Amino acid sequence: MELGPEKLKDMYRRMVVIRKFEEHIYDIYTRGLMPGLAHLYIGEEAVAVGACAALRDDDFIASTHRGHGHLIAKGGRIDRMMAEVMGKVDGYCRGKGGSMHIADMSLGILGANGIVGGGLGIITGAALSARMRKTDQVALGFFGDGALNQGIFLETVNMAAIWKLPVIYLCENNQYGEYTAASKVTAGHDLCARAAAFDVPARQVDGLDILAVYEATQWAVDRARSGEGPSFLLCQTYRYRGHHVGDQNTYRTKEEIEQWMARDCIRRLASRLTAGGSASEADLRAVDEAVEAEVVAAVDFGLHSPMPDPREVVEHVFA
Amino acid sequence: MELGPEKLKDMYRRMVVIRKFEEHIYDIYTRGLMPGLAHLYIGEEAVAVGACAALRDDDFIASTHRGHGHLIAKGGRIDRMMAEVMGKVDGYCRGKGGSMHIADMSLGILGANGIVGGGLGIITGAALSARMRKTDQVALGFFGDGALNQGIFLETVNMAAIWKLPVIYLCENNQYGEYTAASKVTAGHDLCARAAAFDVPARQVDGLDILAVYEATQWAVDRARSGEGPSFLLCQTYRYRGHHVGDQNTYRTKEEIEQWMARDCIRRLASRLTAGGSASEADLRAVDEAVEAEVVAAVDFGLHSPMPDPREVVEHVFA
Amino acid sequence: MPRKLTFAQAVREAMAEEMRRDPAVFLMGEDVGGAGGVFKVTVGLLEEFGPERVRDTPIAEAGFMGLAVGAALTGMRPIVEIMFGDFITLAMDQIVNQACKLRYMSGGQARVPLTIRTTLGAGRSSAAQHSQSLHAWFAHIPGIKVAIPSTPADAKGLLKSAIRDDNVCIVFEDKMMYRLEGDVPDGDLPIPFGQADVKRPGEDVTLIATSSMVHVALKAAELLQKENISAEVIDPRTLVPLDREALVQSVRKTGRALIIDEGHQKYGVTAELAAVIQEEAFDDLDAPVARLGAADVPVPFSTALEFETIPNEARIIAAVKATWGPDGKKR
Amino acid sequence: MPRKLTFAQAVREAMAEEMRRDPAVFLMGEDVGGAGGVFKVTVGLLEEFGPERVRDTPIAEAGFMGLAVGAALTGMRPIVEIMFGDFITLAMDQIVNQACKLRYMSGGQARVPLTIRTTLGAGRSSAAQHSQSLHAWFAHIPGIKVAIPSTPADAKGLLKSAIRDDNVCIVFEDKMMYRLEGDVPDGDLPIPFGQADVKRPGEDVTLIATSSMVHVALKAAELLQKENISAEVIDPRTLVPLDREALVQSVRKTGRALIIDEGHQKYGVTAELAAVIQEEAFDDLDAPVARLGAADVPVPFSTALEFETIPNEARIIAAVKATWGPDGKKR
Ligand SMILES: Cc1ncc(C[n+]2csc(CCOP(=O)(O)OP(=O)(O)O)c2C)c(N)n1
Ligand SMILES: Cc1ncc(C[n+]2csc(CCOP(=O)(O)OP(=O)(O)O)c2C)c(N)n1
Ligand SMILES: [Mg+2]
Ligand SMILES: [Mg+2]
Repeated sequence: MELGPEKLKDMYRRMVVIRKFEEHIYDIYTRGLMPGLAHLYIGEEAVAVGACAALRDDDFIASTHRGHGHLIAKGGRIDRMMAEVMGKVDGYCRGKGGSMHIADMSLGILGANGIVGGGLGIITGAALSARMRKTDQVALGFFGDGALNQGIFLETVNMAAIWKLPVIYLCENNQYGEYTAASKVTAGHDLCARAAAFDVPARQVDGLDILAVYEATQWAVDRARSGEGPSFLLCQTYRYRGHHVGDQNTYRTKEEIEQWMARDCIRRLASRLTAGGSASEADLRAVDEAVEAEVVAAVDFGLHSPMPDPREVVEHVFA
Repeated sequence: MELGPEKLKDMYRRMVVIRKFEEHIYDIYTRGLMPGLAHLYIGEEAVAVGACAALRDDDFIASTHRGHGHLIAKGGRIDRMMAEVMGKVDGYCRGKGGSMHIADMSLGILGANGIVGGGLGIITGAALSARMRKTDQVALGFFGDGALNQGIFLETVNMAAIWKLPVIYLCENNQYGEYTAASKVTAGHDLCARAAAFDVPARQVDGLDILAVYEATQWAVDRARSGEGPSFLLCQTYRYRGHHVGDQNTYRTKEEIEQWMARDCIRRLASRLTAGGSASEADLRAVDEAVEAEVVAAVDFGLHSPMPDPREVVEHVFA
Repeated sequence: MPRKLTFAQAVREAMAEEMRRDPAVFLMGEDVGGAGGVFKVTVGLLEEFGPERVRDTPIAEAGFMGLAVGAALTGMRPIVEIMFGDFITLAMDQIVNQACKLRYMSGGQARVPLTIRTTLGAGRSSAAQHSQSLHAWFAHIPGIKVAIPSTPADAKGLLKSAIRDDNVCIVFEDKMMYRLEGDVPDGDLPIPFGQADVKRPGEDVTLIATSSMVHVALKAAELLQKENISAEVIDPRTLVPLDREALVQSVRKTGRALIIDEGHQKYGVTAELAAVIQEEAFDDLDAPVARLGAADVPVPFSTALEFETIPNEARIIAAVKATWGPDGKKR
Repeated sequence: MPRKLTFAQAVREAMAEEMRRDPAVFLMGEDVGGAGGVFKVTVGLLEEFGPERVRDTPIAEAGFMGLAVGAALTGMRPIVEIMFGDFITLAMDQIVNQACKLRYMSGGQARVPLTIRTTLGAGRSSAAQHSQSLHAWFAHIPGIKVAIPSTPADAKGLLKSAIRDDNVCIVFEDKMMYRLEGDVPDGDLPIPFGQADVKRPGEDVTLIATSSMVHVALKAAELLQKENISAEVIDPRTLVPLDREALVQSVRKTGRALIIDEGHQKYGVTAELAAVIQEEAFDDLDAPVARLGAADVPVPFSTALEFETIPNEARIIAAVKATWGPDGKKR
């Protein structure tokens, strides 16, 4: 599917929502308004938005501890996300989940996840379910380079392959797992080979190029929807910030960070939009400002939402 | 290393010990003299013996639920093995382990294992230990095609690769995991790719050809001993009998079984020995007879060994 | 009209009936299809329901449990068989961190109608990695219901309830009981979780027993009767939810209790039941609550050793008598 | 001369001293090297001992636990760090089926000198997958010793014993205590497993508390003192082996006991300790043994909810008073 200018502008907008959402997370976190851990997605926006642009509303995603971007890309409401990360009752999970567990079952968002690789079983099972329920839904699992070293990757990809399940494994290789370089703990010069070994078609993608991500995902979605089975996408990307807010970032050089930032995925799409005449600088500035207002309103929504009633602690253990 | 006629005859002898040991296991099992489960190795002898022929006494192996062959190949005493499978006090484990848990730490036999894939961590750790203790010991792990689908395979091979550990992963592809054909549950047209994805050199081997197994293992041992890291061997083989004694074998055709049996690994080495003039038919018959007597003696040893004192039940929980 | 069924047949009937009733129900596990399961529990299901709904998996316990969680989240009602209870150690993250917590973490959005069937129990000379009874672990974790049936009828009724439940349920089947026969009532009769069952009424002492230990307790009760000790045998049937009231009431009546379970004794099921009873029936207790779990050793292979680890009639009788003290008097 | 150390420093000192003493001791885990651990417990060890002995692993809990088992079997003495206790669910097969059973299954041939360090405890708004206290699971399994220190001194002494032990030992560190300061004696002083410690003597009631709950119990004891209730606070320090005698003796003296532990209450540590005490001190008990575990719900994220799940001073005081009955009299 060709992307028209409206779709491209919408994709630009979503990336900006993620970026600004995360900047505000940083802000509220450092101001002590958000407890727990905050894993920022800043720098990786093109992956989530490019991938979700190829999905339908009724398709499924599974996300990670670094999940805000995926959720927003799939249509999550940022006000309820903000309330959730603050532990408020209007949050997606009534304050029970926090940043690492936001889900919106109505949007096919099967949850962020606190376990590295924790989404792989879930998303493969959702694909199995789509098949058994005879829908043409597709399931896309986001996971990091770190999860490539968890055994569950082998087990789920193997089952997806033998059963030709409509699932897309999207690895966000942001080059680090916590404070350790992926290259230090991840064997093999070609990580796509880890999927190809199961005869699962695999593509490496420039994760800073949202159109490349979109096209690769569209290819994988087409395969899945038409019954051809699973695919694997290895998106090369980078997180600008630390592993979580508070990380001192001592394991990376300033130069390395700057090199990646120089290729910023949002600016890249902006240039394309302006160069191609789809939008003017002013148009984009207007988008940025509108988004900023929206995110500020979301923060406000969160701040004003009440805490859950302590008696809710015993609710929702069982259905 | 070239194999001289004496070594070849010793390898022949060991294969025969395994074959006859297992036939007697079948016999004592069906006569009710051995409780629990008996997983016979008959048909696969060339793999264990060929591989262990390339190992030193102080090298390590880890084995599986189908472990008798590996243990005998590495030098295990068949009398103590027989006593063990009967639950007797002179068994390797004083009757505590049984067929699935025989170990001889003094021979570097780190144990059979009741968990599919259970030996993979152990053997990789033994390789790590060899490295850290600055010995040149090598560690070889046997495992089935079924274990290829367990996540622990990915995790351990990855670590062996990044740390260049002296370990050999030897997969015995006997075409089935219990009653299910490997081809039905194992994705990928080339299973060697599962190791190659980690840049671990991999070779497919005719597991019925003991010399091929020996040579491939020697190649892997040389790599390991000289610090070049792990290797993967995929040995194609076949178990003649059911998954365990009592299995009705309904999931395989008679033709398939006969085709594999026609290429019997013991007869193959026998022909080579006689054709090459290293041994006469009579020599081999003498070996067979001597082995038969030895195995009968082992059965006797087991039968005459006493049961452990019930008070031993609380011993050996802790050192 | 009750029919005589084996435990295995009863379990199979429960699955077959639920699969007929609801197309969302399906079964997955190792060799559950063509082979009918290593314990022959699932024989015939593949033929009736086909390979999509009776799914042979690779040997990948974590992986297929994970798939089941995802399928349950999205409209299916999987039954997962873990062949030997020992292998569930490979799927603990999927069960405990994912399945049991998703509903709570999502603030009630998620529903995980997942049923896990697995085995417990020693006695088959299967040694330490094929004989464990790990049910206490699951009873400890919020978000999962735990059934531990002792008869074919209970096995069928409880499994039907589990499959219909919108929550994660685990059912432990003692592999030594699969051939045990018992009356199973006709008809669609799920047994609600949280209802203990008095398997034998009595007056002098309460034997609370689970799974196959119920039968050992019943035999011990008969022997005790010969010595004029009348033992009531109660089977909680589910550990979560636990029918505290039924257990406590019985002990209030008898004044004495012995708990028998095949999990290891220390930090196991017997501890919780003993703690509950002494909490709630303290004033009526004539002796401390006694307990008998499996020995705190790995299960040994040799028949000379294995049975030393499992509670038996003699030990039950001795433990009951000990509640009267050495002189046979009230302590 | 005792020095003031934080809990984290004490743990680090124990590892550093043992690594200096014995070249077979080494540490592996995620980010334990360059980063010094996510809780900064291992800072400086990489610099002193190098990357072979302070080994950053891939994110592969089952895998590196498996490697540690193999290394322990063949002459090394690994210390494995599992960052959050919740992640140990991924390594249960390696620990429970392999490490804990190899010695027994091999009839005493194998030796597995493996030390596992991991965390427990809620209170950091880390939600349900980063807050569990799963120590009861391990205490249930034969073949593993379980320590659960409450002070920097105990943490150091117990960890040193664990590392020197020829068996599998697991040490649970409450992540909320890493910055807690306390006196730690100089010198090489391993604390033997199986010795409870009276953290505060008292006469009227025994509070048995574990890990960080010891400090909550001590605060509650102070408040109770103001109401003229003298509480003895005992810390078992190790769950396996358990110093039954020390616990029972205290309760014999006071006649009342409350167990406090941060694992879930049902089928947890409090159950075993309550069962043991009522078994052995039955005749001296003036009230049922009371217990206070974490609420039987997954740990929620919101600060408005999370602290509702953890035992606190007010609940301890209420539970203690309840042992006297509503009228303040002996029940
Ligand atoms: C099973 C498990 N082990 C360890 C952790 C701790 N942890 C949280 S994030 C993380 C790194 C993950 O790296 P990656 O998968 O590359 O994702 P990224 O953070 O880079 O997005 C680790 C080790 C965890 N959450 N789960
Ligand atoms: C973790 C685990 N899952 C399941 C089993 C049950 N089981 C025992 S042997 C076996 C098949 C193993 O197949 P393979 O690895 O190919 O070895 P083979 O029996 O063919 O030698 C299975 C599923 C087990 N022992 N461990
Ligand atoms: Mg990463
Ligand atoms: Mg096989």
